[in-house]
Amino acid sequence: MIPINYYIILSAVLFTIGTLGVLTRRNALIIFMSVELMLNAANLAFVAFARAREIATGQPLFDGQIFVFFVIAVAAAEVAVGLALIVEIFKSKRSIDVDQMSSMKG
Amino acid sequence: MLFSEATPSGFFFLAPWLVFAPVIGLLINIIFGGRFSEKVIGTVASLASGASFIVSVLLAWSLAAGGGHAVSVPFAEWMHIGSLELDWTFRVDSLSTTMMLVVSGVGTLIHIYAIGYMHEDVRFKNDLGRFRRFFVFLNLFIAAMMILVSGDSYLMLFVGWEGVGLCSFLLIGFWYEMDTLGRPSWANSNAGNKAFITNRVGDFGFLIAGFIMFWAFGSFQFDEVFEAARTVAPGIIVAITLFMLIGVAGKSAQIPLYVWLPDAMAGPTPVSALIHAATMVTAGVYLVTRSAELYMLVPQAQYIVAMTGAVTALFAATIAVGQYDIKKVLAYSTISQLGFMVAAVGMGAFVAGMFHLVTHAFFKALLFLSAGSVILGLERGHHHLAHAQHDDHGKGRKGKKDSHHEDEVFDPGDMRNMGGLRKTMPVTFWLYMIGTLALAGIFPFAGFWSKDEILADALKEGFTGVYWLLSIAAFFTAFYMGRQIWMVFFGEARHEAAAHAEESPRVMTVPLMVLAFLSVVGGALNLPGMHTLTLWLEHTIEVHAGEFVMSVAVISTLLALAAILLSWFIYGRDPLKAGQPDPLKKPLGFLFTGMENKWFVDEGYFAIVIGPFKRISQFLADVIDWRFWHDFVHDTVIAGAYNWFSNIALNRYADQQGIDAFANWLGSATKSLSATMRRVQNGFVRSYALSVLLGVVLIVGYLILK
Amino acid sequence: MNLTPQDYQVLTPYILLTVWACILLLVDLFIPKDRKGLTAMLAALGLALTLGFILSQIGIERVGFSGMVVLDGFSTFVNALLLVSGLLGIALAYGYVKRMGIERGEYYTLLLFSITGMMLMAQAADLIVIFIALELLSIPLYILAAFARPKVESEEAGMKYFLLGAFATGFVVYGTALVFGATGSTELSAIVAYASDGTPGLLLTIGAALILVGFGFKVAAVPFHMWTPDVYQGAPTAVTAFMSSGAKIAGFAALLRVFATAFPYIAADMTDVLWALAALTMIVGNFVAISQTDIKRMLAYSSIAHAGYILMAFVPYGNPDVRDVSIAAGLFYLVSYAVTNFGAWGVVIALEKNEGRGLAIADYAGLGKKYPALAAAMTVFMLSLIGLPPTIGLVGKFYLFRAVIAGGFTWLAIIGVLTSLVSAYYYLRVVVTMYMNDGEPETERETWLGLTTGATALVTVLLSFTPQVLFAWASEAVLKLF
Amino acid sequence: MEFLLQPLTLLTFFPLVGVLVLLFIPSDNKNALRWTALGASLVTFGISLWVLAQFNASNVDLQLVARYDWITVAGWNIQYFLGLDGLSILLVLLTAFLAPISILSTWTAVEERVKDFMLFFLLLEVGMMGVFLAQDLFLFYIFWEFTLVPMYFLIGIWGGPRRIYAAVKFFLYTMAGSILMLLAILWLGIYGQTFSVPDLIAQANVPANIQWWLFLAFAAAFAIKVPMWPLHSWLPDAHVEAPTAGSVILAGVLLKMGTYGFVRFNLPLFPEASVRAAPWIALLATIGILYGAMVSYAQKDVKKLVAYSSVSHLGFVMLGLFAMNEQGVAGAILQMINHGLSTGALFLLVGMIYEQTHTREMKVYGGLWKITPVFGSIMLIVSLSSMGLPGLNGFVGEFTILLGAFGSKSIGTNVYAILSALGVIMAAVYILYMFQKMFLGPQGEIVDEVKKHGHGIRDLNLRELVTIVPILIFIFWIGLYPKPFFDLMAPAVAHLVGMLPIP
Repeated sequence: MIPINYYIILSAVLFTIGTLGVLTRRNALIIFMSVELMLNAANLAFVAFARAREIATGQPLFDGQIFVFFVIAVAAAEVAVGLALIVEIFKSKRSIDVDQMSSMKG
Repeated sequence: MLFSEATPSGFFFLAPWLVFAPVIGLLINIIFGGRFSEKVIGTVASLASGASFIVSVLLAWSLAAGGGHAVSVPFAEWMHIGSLELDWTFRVDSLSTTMMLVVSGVGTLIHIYAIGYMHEDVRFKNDLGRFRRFFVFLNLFIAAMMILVSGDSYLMLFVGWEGVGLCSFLLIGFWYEMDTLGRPSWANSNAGNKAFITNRVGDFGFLIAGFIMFWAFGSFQFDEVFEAARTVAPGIIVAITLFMLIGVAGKSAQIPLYVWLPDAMAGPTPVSALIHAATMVTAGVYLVTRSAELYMLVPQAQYIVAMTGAVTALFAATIAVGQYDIKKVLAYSTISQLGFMVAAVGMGAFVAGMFHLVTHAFFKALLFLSAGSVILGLERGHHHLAHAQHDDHGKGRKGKKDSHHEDEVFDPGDMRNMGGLRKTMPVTFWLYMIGTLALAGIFPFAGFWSKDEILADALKEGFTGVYWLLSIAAFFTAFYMGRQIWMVFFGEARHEAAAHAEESPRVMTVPLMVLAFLSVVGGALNLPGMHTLTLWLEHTIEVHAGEFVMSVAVISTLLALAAILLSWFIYGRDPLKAGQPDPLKKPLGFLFTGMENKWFVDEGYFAIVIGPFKRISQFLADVIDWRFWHDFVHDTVIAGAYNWFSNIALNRYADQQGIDAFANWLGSATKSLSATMRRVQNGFVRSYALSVLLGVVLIVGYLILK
Repeated sequence: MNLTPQDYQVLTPYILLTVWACILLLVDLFIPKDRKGLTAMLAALGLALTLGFILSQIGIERVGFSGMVVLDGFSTFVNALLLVSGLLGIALAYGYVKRMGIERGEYYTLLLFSITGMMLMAQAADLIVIFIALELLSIPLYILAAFARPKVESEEAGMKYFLLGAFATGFVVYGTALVFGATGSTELSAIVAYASDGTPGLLLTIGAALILVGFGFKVAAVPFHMWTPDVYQGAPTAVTAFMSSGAKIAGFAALLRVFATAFPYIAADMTDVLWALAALTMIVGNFVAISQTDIKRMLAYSSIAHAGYILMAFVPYGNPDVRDVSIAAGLFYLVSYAVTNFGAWGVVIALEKNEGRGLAIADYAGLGKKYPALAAAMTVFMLSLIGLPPTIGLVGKFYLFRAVIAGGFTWLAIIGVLTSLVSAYYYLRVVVTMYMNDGEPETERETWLGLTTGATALVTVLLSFTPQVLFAWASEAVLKLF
Repeated sequence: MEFLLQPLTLLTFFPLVGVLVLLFIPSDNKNALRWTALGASLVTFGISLWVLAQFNASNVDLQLVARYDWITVAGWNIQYFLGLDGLSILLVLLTAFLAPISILSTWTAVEERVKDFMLFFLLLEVGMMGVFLAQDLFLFYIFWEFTLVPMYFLIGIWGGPRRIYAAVKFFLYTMAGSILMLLAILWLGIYGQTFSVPDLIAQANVPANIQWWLFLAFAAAFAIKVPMWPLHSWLPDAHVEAPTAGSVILAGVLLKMGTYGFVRFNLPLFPEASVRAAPWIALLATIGILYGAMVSYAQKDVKKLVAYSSVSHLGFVMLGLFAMNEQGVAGAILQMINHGLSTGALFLLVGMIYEQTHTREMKVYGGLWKITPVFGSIMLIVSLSSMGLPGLNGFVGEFTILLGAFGSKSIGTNVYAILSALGVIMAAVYILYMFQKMFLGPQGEIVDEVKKHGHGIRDLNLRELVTIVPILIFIFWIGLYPKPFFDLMAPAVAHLVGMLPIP
């Protein structure tokens, strides 16, 4: 049995990687992937927490898993919209470098 | 209450008409004056003033008939707030009626004189609308002066006090667009301002005295104040009387506030006579007399008042010796004579002071008006001359003549332009002569009696220092008057205008004759042994009959005669020639330069008071208030900080140089993080995300560390 | 799990609107390109029907779907406000999209979908529902922000909003996970039950904080605000107008619901955080607005600043004595801000022309002379945003500051009033430009636009004289929340 | 309907009727607009006289009270509460009196956007009336802030070259103070469970240390409005740039709102704090008197000179208020009126000449009295009133103030009164300086300059006389027979002074 803490630490690491990815990458697509990583870190935490509690209390607990499904589904919807936006941007700018999306500032 | 409560029989109810009469006069002239001729305007004004005189006479008569007990005539409430109860109440007692009679009497004569004088003056200065204005101001002056002398409280007195100051300002600057010689200039209006402001300095003292009075005695009403004064610590009364002295010094032109009076000669001559010789300037003397009961309680204050008067008397007399302008000499003479009066009332010789006030009103008015007559005579001569020349030389040389005129402006008041007027203006000469003798204190003219009483009282009361100062001043008085007579009326004309001078019309000379008559017999008011004035004033103030001291009389007469003789020796024996400097200049050297330049007091004031005030004001206004407070603090620091904060610190800085800026700011504590951030180039979306992350880190960090 | 009709009754308005939107999506296919106004009308009709239904629900309180959604006075109040915002948003967009050449039927359906998300947000009683509602309101807005494609600014706005929005959502989800980990439930009532019998624990606190970050992003609180000016500027103005009110209302509603219901026991910690967020938001928003020259950016920063003011109302949420009053004040302020804000954006739309012209503050010069009514309306809005009489903005601020002071946060109130002063500086510049500079502005005259601006101006003024009706409603809405 | 027919409600809101009528008059019919506005303000003045007739001075309580619950939900207790007492009656009358005069002064001076001008002006009148009549702090605050808006437009649209700067500065500066007051109002409202001023005064239970802070917060708003030194920096800008009518109302009424605030709120609501603050306020007031006078003397622009003179004059008012005895307070209230009349008249007169010459530089003037005798004489009277010549209104106020300050127990020293009395001298210095530079001396260059462009400088016409003569009447009336004015306020002042815990 792997202790719950391991899952949580892994999830935290994944989340941090995702966050840093958003901060450091310039490609919109990769930023988007980093965001997905953050979401999946959360998913991992959900499942781990749910399972840990199930073991602790001895009663089935689906809330965590259910949430994960919702997150996955919503993330998919987000992907659809996000990719469409990226395509549009690429069409007009021939680039998906987010650092070039700076026509507005101040 | 020291006076009877019920309004006694007699004409006391008329008291408010002392003020109403001239006010009605001036209102008529303001409203309808536009359609009146000069004569009508003058008549209305003179009648108004005359009505005031008649009221004064009736009041005096009623008072005498009623046994001389003070009567107060309430008219209206003024300010009633809490414990402060001020009313418009007129006070009729022997002191106030004396003043009323002098003011309205001399005032009416001068009104009449002014009809003639202003006609001429206006003709020369070519502004007919001024005629009406002049008489409005004169009536206003009478009204204010009446309030001053008839008020039943210090505050009502103060109303008149400032009111006459206003009239003085208006009339000094009457020809506000020119100087005394008619050239476009700020000089006359400056003189007006100087008078008003200097007087306000005095009024400041008066006000403070009033405040102390109110909080110490709870009233401004004369009787209540005097009653309460007896129970109050002398320190307070000293403070009151000395602050009041500042007021007196301002109004009655004593050291150190006398400087406005010589400049006040910029006003038309009737004004100089009425306001700046006979009436207004004596208000200070009246005030001290009125406050006799306060002054009597504090000998220290009395001594200071007396010394102020005596020193002023001598100081001004020395300056008078060095003046060339006929009116300036008289102005300094007035200051000097006021010094006599102030010294007298300061010593407690109130009757003597009032006596001298009355006689001085007569002969100084006479002198001023005569001087005015002389000046107009010269103006006429000059006018005549200019016309004659113009006709003689015709067009060809006109241009040259005009330029010549501009170079050398004729000053009709300068005694160096006169000489020999005895022949061209005989009436004026004799009138002037009477005035001079009265002023010099020659027996039996009015001045002799009054001045003598002051000197005698000084000895009697133990003010030896004051006595000697005044005696020397008397010597100087006789000397400068002699000098004036010799320079103006004797010898040969030093200017063509003087040679062509013409005598003044009747309307001017007749009032002068009345004044001359009064100057001769005025002494009868309080002849030794009879003490009419003393007995009269006794009803109001505690006085004692002055004794006639033969030795004093002889000494002062001898001094006066010696002075006149000396002046003949210097100025009369060998009359001044045109262009010749004053014969005293050589023997006296720098002393005479000092006298000529009024001991440089004006310059001193400018250097010590006015200049710094102007500079400080300018500094406060330009540097402190505007450049520092308005421009720098408000516009630069406050408004600038807004914009700077907005532009640099947050917006441009954070949004556009995001990562680097934040990384630098984070510093060494998060070095590794910042290194990572620094490595990546700036990207806007990412810097926004960074901001979000920073928020998260800060919040979570706070929650963990808390 | 058995679903009863009562369960559906809780969500009837939501379902109604969703169905309406779906049908509209189909109907729109048959509406010719030049008649898309009809879609707008139909969308508005849907909103109006829903609004009517919601108003009929006043007074009903019910929990549905096993406690995942609730219907109460609070949700009714917020939903009504959201629907009115939707109506105003359509009215503003009606002429605007036509004029800008972006008149497509999806605009209105997306708007409706977004509103359904917002409504769900107000009714959610479970973190799962909140997450779904958050995404449901956000995703249509991402698209709407980029609706003016291929205009680069619009696309960029959509992209930025999307990326950062997703980033923020990550925090919400992770926060939810932590809360779940700490309590074993996502249901708000269960969370509070867990926390009530012991010390809340760090996990719960951090989870709550991460959720706060997500909502803070939606309502544009500093430091999660940076997307706001760019997105507001780039998005079509009609979208901006809707977004700035609607998203803010929904965000605050959820924040309120979650924190007041689930996290009252960590108030001691969160109060400090909220305090700092509110203060920072007011300061940054107002100060940065000063140097703006573009009216849309200026209003964006103004929107940030007002998020700070509303956040103030949340600071005392842990103090039961003032919580009701303070949250009612917050709701009231939301209304006043929404009304004023729509009006102001209406004026902006009236002046906007193709290719982003007419958006500089300098373009407003001479408006007072040429279009006095429009300028007067704008003045009213500016005054209201500053918080000056005779506008509802003053009343709103008055209530708000009173609540904050009553809660004992005097310094926050002082920061609040001082930043209001700062805000006067830039709002007045608009007024100055309109009345005191000379210029030849041109405006579009559109019926619905004019009506909206006029009506909001009127409401802004009139409501300041009789605010008690609205305030009573807001107070009751809150009373039922707890 | 009962609500609308309350005298004070009518008085406050009647100008709105004018506003409504104005809205329906086309903007190019300028004379109709002017007459309408004038008519509305005259009717308001008439109502104020009607109110005066119903006013009973011997009653120290609020009178003609219009009091209705307004916002009473959820622990709020805000009322629509108007009331009048001896402290405010004169200011109300002054406001109603100056409004038609100001409108008359714009007859030819304002030619552009007449409609807007009149609208804003009437709105301003509503605000000012409300400030003086409101007895509920919330209502008061609404009126207080509302006055900012129309005034801001009056300066900003019809002002001089730097009008925008001046308008914004005026707005921000005044608002800076009032938002602090807002906090204090809220605190009081929470603490006392009511916003009604008389109720709060009756409770009189604010702890001393908190009183101090509340006092300061209220004082911040009022001191800026007054303006007390050193918060006066907005005043010269606002005055110089404002159109004549704006300056008249600004000097005449708006500044009084500050001093009125001190009397109405600071003194009775925070008596202990007021007594504690008295020496400091007196110090600032004295500095203001002297500083204002000196700075005013150094001005070259006549409007600026008058503006700074206001700093000096209002210093007197503050000194009197914080003397906290009957003389001081009554004098201060009267001096508010006096300053409104005198300085208002000065701005009117300066405006009349400015209309012809378009310059405010004093150095180009000179000798005008000769050309315009009537104008010069009236200017002289007004100037003298401003410098406190006995027999005119200024003296009565200044004298009673100084008298009060001299014996004040709350200030504790008479040094301030003595120094302030020096201000009386300085007033003469700057006023005479102004009068001399413009009306005396040789003819200034502006005379020929104007002549080049037309008929030359003319004297006052009938309309201008009608504008100025009513003020002159009051200048003399108050100066010679101030009894009716003191009678109106004396019981209220005595009551107020009696409430203060003076050591």
